Amino acid sequence: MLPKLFFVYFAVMIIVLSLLVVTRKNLVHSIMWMLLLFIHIGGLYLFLNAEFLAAIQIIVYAGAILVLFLFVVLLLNIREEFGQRWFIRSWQGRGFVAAALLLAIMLALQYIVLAPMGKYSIDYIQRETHAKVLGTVLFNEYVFPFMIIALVLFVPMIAAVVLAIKRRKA
Amino acid sequence: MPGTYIPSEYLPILIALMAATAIVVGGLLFGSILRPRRPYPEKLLPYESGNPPVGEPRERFSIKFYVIAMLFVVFDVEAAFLYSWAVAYGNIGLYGFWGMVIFIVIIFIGYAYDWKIGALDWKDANEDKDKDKDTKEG
Amino acid sequence: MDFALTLGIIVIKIAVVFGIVLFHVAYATYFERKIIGRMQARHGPMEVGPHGLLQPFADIIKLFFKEDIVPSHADRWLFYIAPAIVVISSMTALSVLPFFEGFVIADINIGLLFILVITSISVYGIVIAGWSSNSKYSFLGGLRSAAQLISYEIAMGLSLVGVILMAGSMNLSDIVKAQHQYPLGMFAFPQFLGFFVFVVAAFAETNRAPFDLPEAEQELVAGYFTEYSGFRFALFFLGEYIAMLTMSIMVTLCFLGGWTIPLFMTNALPFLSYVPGIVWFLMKVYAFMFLFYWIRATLPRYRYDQLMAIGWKVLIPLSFANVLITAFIMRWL
Amino acid sequence: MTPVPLEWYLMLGAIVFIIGVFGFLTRRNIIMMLISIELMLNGVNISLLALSHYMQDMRGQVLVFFVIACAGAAVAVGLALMIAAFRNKPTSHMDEMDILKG
Amino acid sequence: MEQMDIEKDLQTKGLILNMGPQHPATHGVLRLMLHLDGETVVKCTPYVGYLHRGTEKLCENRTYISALPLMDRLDYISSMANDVGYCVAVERLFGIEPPDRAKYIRTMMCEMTRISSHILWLATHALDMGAMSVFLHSFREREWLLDLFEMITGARLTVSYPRIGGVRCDVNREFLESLYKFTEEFPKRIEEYETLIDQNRIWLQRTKGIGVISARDAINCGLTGPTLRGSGVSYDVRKHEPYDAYDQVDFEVPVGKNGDVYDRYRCRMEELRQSNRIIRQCIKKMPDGPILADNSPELDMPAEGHRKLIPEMSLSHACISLSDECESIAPAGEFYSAVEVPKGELGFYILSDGSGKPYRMRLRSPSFVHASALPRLCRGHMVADVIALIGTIDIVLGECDR
Amino acid sequence: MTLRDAAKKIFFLEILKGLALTFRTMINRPVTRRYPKVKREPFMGFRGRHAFVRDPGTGREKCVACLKCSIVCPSQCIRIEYKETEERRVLEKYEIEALRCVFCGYCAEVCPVCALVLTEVYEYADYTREQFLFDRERLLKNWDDFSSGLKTGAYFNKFWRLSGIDINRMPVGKRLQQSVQVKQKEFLSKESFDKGRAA
Amino acid sequence: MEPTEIAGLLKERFPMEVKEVTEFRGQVSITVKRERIKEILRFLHDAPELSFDYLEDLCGVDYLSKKEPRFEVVYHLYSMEHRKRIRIKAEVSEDDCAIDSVVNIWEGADWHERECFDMFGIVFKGHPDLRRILMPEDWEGYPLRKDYPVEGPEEKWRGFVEVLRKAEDFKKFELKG
Repeated sequence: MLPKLFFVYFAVMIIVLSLLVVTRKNLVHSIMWMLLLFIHIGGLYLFLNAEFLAAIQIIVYAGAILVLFLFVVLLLNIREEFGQRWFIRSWQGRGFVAAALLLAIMLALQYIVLAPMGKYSIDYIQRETHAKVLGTVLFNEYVFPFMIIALVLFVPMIAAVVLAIKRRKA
Repeated sequence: MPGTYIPSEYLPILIALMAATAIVVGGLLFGSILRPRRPYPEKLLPYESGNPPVGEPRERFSIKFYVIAMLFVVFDVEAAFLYSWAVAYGNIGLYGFWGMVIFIVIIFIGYAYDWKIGALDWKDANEDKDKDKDTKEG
Repeated sequence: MDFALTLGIIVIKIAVVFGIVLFHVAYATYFERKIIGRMQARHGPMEVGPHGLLQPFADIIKLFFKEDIVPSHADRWLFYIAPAIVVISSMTALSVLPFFEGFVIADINIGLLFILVITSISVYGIVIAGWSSNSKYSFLGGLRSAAQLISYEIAMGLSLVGVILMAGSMNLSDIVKAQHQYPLGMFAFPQFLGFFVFVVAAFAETNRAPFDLPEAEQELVAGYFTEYSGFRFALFFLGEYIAMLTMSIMVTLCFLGGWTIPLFMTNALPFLSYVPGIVWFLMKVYAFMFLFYWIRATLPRYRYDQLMAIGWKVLIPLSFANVLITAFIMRWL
Repeated sequence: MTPVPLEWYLMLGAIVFIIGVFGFLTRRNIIMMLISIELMLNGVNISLLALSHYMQDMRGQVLVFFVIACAGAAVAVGLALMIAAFRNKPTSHMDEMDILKG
Repeated sequence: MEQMDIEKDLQTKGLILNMGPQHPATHGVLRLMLHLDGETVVKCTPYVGYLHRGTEKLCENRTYISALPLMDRLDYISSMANDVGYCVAVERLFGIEPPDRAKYIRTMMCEMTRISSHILWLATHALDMGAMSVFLHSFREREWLLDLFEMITGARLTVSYPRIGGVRCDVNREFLESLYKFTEEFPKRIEEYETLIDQNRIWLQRTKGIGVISARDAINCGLTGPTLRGSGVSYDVRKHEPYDAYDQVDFEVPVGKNGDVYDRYRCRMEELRQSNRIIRQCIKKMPDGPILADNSPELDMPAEGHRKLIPEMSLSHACISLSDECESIAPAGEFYSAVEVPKGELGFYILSDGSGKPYRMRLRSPSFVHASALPRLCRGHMVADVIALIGTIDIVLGECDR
Repeated sequence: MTLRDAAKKIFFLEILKGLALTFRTMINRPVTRRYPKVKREPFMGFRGRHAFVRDPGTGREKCVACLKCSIVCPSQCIRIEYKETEERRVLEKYEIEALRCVFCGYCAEVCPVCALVLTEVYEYADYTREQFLFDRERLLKNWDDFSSGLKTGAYFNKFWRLSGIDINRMPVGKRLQQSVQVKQKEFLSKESFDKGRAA
Repeated sequence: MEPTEIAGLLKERFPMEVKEVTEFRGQVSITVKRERIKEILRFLHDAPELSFDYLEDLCGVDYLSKKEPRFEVVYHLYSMEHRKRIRIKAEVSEDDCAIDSVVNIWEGADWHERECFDMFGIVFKGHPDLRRILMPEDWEGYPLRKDYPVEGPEEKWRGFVEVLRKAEDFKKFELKG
């Protein structure tokens, strides 16, 4: 019962908060709701026995990416320039598309059948600590993708800085 | 069994969080009973060294802050990898070690580039130069 | 029944820790004023109680009775919650810190990361406080502070990687134990680079001199909390001092051996091992707190660009070097 | 204790994803669109982690880690592009962003 | 062209920040309007006048002596120097030569004022930079000096001590011994201040290369005092147009090289030592004798129409001033006289029409001129440097606004 | 850069020196006074609150209404009304607006009969502006307040008679050694002054 | 070169401009017409044997009913090189109360000229930013003119009235609260 209770709490909060995020007019408010959303998602990760990822979720998502958003909003001082309309004109139609997509996914979910297949049981992860297990897997089996991530991170360091700093030439 | 797991060692944190919230909210409520409330327009004016404020306070600001935040994202992600790497260091083979070294080197190249073009200087020499050029050309 | 007992113990632990910490904060302000006062050939607070010992309570009572002013055109709700974010997050951080052997509210495996989680969240309190006040000084102070915090967060996080490497764990109790087993008893010696970076970053993270730029009163009056008054102002203060305490404890746990003393010292002077761990712990923590005050009384303040330059151009390369050197030595030496 | 079914997690992930899609499709502001993308990624992450947890396999978690890293990079570049565009035309609305045309 | 550039910039991302008059760093009531680009100052406009009291106008309506207490309130932290400057100006106009002892006393007191003013400057300058201990350490010595002032003049700040043609009352041996003790102690204290900031890397980073002004520009802007000498111009009124006993004491005029904040700081620190030296020489060389010139105007010097109020018959003849010929000692003419106050050159341009009051009294206050150089110094620096620059030009708004 | 400089930079020598200084100051005695509790003794002749010297002979003020003080006052804050009788003037009204006063001491200095004095009282804050309009009674009361605090002997104010001036140039009333018989106050001697300062 | 010689040189060079040379206690003042004041000062500044590179002071004087023309602008010049001082007085009449600005020659003249304008109402032609400096921007009258009463104008300045009114408002407010 207890796990379900917690799940329902987190699920409801996550859904409500995500709705708040996409519907707020004030971007700063949106971002603050998003902060709360990320903290809740982190909480949910704890229930999936992924404490390290929960921490990383908050450190990177809430602590870094969201700060970046917040900074850009504050720096550019973006106001919603055009009065009341902060959704596009025909948002109902696109909302319908999204709803249809959701329906499709839900139908598809009915057919999922899965069985535990790995050796990383809860006890094992508890014993070894999640961060260690994840690190071991990551740095023994996925070194190459990891290095590709390095390149992925390399791109914004060059591109974003160049884009942001260099002024438009006459 | 999956799905029944409860991270019980985090329960104290939850309680501490609630206790902290209770302290803050309780303090504020308690204070709201005690404190006076006599606002008038001059008192509510934002501080501007004794002058009525000029212009919009939430003005656009230096792009430097964006660059800092952007670099912060990159380094934070890298730090996240470093933590898991450091914790699992005993179980990691040579591949993992050199992989991380190369990772750091790649990030460092980008970092050195940013340093070189002056993204890390708060007083931006490049920007000024560009400005001069702009005015000359324009 | 078992569950209720556990819960009771947790609640008592939290009550004890929070109570002591709040008391500590009250007296941290007192001792700061007293110590800095003496360093400046002044008396410091003397009037309320003997040697001004009741001064903190007078301050608290005063702040309760102060009017709470919300500037016009401020974003009311954000203005209200900004100090709460700072305080709640910094108080929550206390729950993962072990004070002596076995005494910790929440013994989690990622205790060290949790501290970083907390610091990354408390940035919001500051930047939101600055933005929502609708004042230029607050806005400048908030942005400055946010940029400063995130810059030094990296340095701080990276300087701890060396410790994690040596301890092989992110559990703070385990880190202390690992230090005790280490011949020199403190990671401050082998990790001297990391230690240096962490100390500097700790000063910057807590907005203390010489990095107290966001609240550099000669420039920005009071930085991001210029517009705050009364109890909300007190909350920012509370948050700042708890953060100072947290940082002192982190230094003690990660670099100074926590509640243990180096083995070679107990071997040389056996009676030292009878001193309870909490005494060592508090001695180290308060020595570091004293350093905070001492530095504040002595040094001028950096300029903002210099501060950022130190963070980005000195501390980050240093901490990377520290990580690589540590990893290299651990593997091959 | 009755376990939480995996489907619930997957459903939650799907809903978050769809809310992200909805936001991406309907908001006019570029920053909001980027935020919606983040929402979508989070929805996926929830599903991945849940699957990883239920299947007792670490691959999903490694992937989540990578997704977080990539999300950071993507946002950084996206916002940089927006800032560059903002320089030319101070707006953050998709409708107004027609600089490529001329 | 440049102006247009600023305009263009402001449209995109300018921030106008009011610094002062109610601001911790603007020493009194200076108001600076800063146009910021990020943290960099694009343009800085000072606004003064918040403390304007119309001193020049008031002087025109007071007798020469009654105007003296007004001079105390110009630069209220170095009031002795202002008083001496005023008295020197009036003496030169009247042609009065004060006795030697009075000259030495004045010189000594002026240098005491210079020390107290400079350590106040050091205190606030350091506090502005965040070095708060220097602030209170130097106040310790300042307090000592103010006690000495009080001992002899009866007031700590607004001394009203000099008189036209001398000084108000004599100094006694006790005072001189106390002062000598101070001068023995003081160089050690200077070293203490320097321990805290002089070689400190943060201080060096904050001050070197900030607010550089070349010697030529500094002269052209009319800067004086240590602010000018920091740029390497050796101009000191005490040396070049000596008044009082400055031609009889031995001292050096320290000059800087780069004209930045650090050099001006070094100049002032060196001046502290020189002042200390001058005080010691004064104590040693001080002759005995009268302290007021014989022909100096009485305190109740008449202005028109006032004399007849004094009764001829009364309790005694005590009320009748001895110098009935007061009217004649103010010749018609004009004179510009400058003295070196701690802030720089304080000039008095007095135009006398022969009556008991000055016809026109012009005060050339160094702070006013230095404040006018602020926009030039601030341009292109950061907000934190503006604080350093306000400190380095060492202005007192009482003098600036008059 | 010499080796010495490099060492200085790496080991923060100059900062350590500063830290040593602040630490030294901390363990020394503070130099400040705890003001409202420990009061400071002003020096002789401190120019504080105004008072009329109460003439021990008549029990009244000594003012002869010569108007010199009001003439010489730079801030023109003294107002005097008098009436002429056969042999002398009689003071009707004497007012000092202390809020406008600049405490230059000119009035006490020119007073030919040493009637007016600036006492050494420096704590005269009050709640209303009216309290600072010192009239005759108030001035006499000020003197009583001040002189009751004095210790044995005569009170002598150095601004009543300026040192270094030829005695013949002074008003007759000032040529006499002016002192008022009150309990003599122990003035701060040089030794105690230096002792107080040597911190 | 002695100040009297400088006066002679100036007279030689600008015979029509120099009106009077007086000396009082060793200080020489040269009274000139205002029309070519900028040229005169430029000459004094630039000539190498004079090089009056430092403008010590610039102020106005009002000779109400004592002298015609009514105003004088007084320049005190000092030569850092030769350590000499000279005083130039330019006459300005009341009807056409204007004179050329010398900000181009000495940057330090900027605020002095603004003050002179503020206090006497003398307009400095060519000054980049001629505003009131010590008095409030909307002040009426020129305080240092001799016909301006010491106690100020009858009608109180707007700002002062406003402050008084606000003080009254606050009193009322405190009573209410």
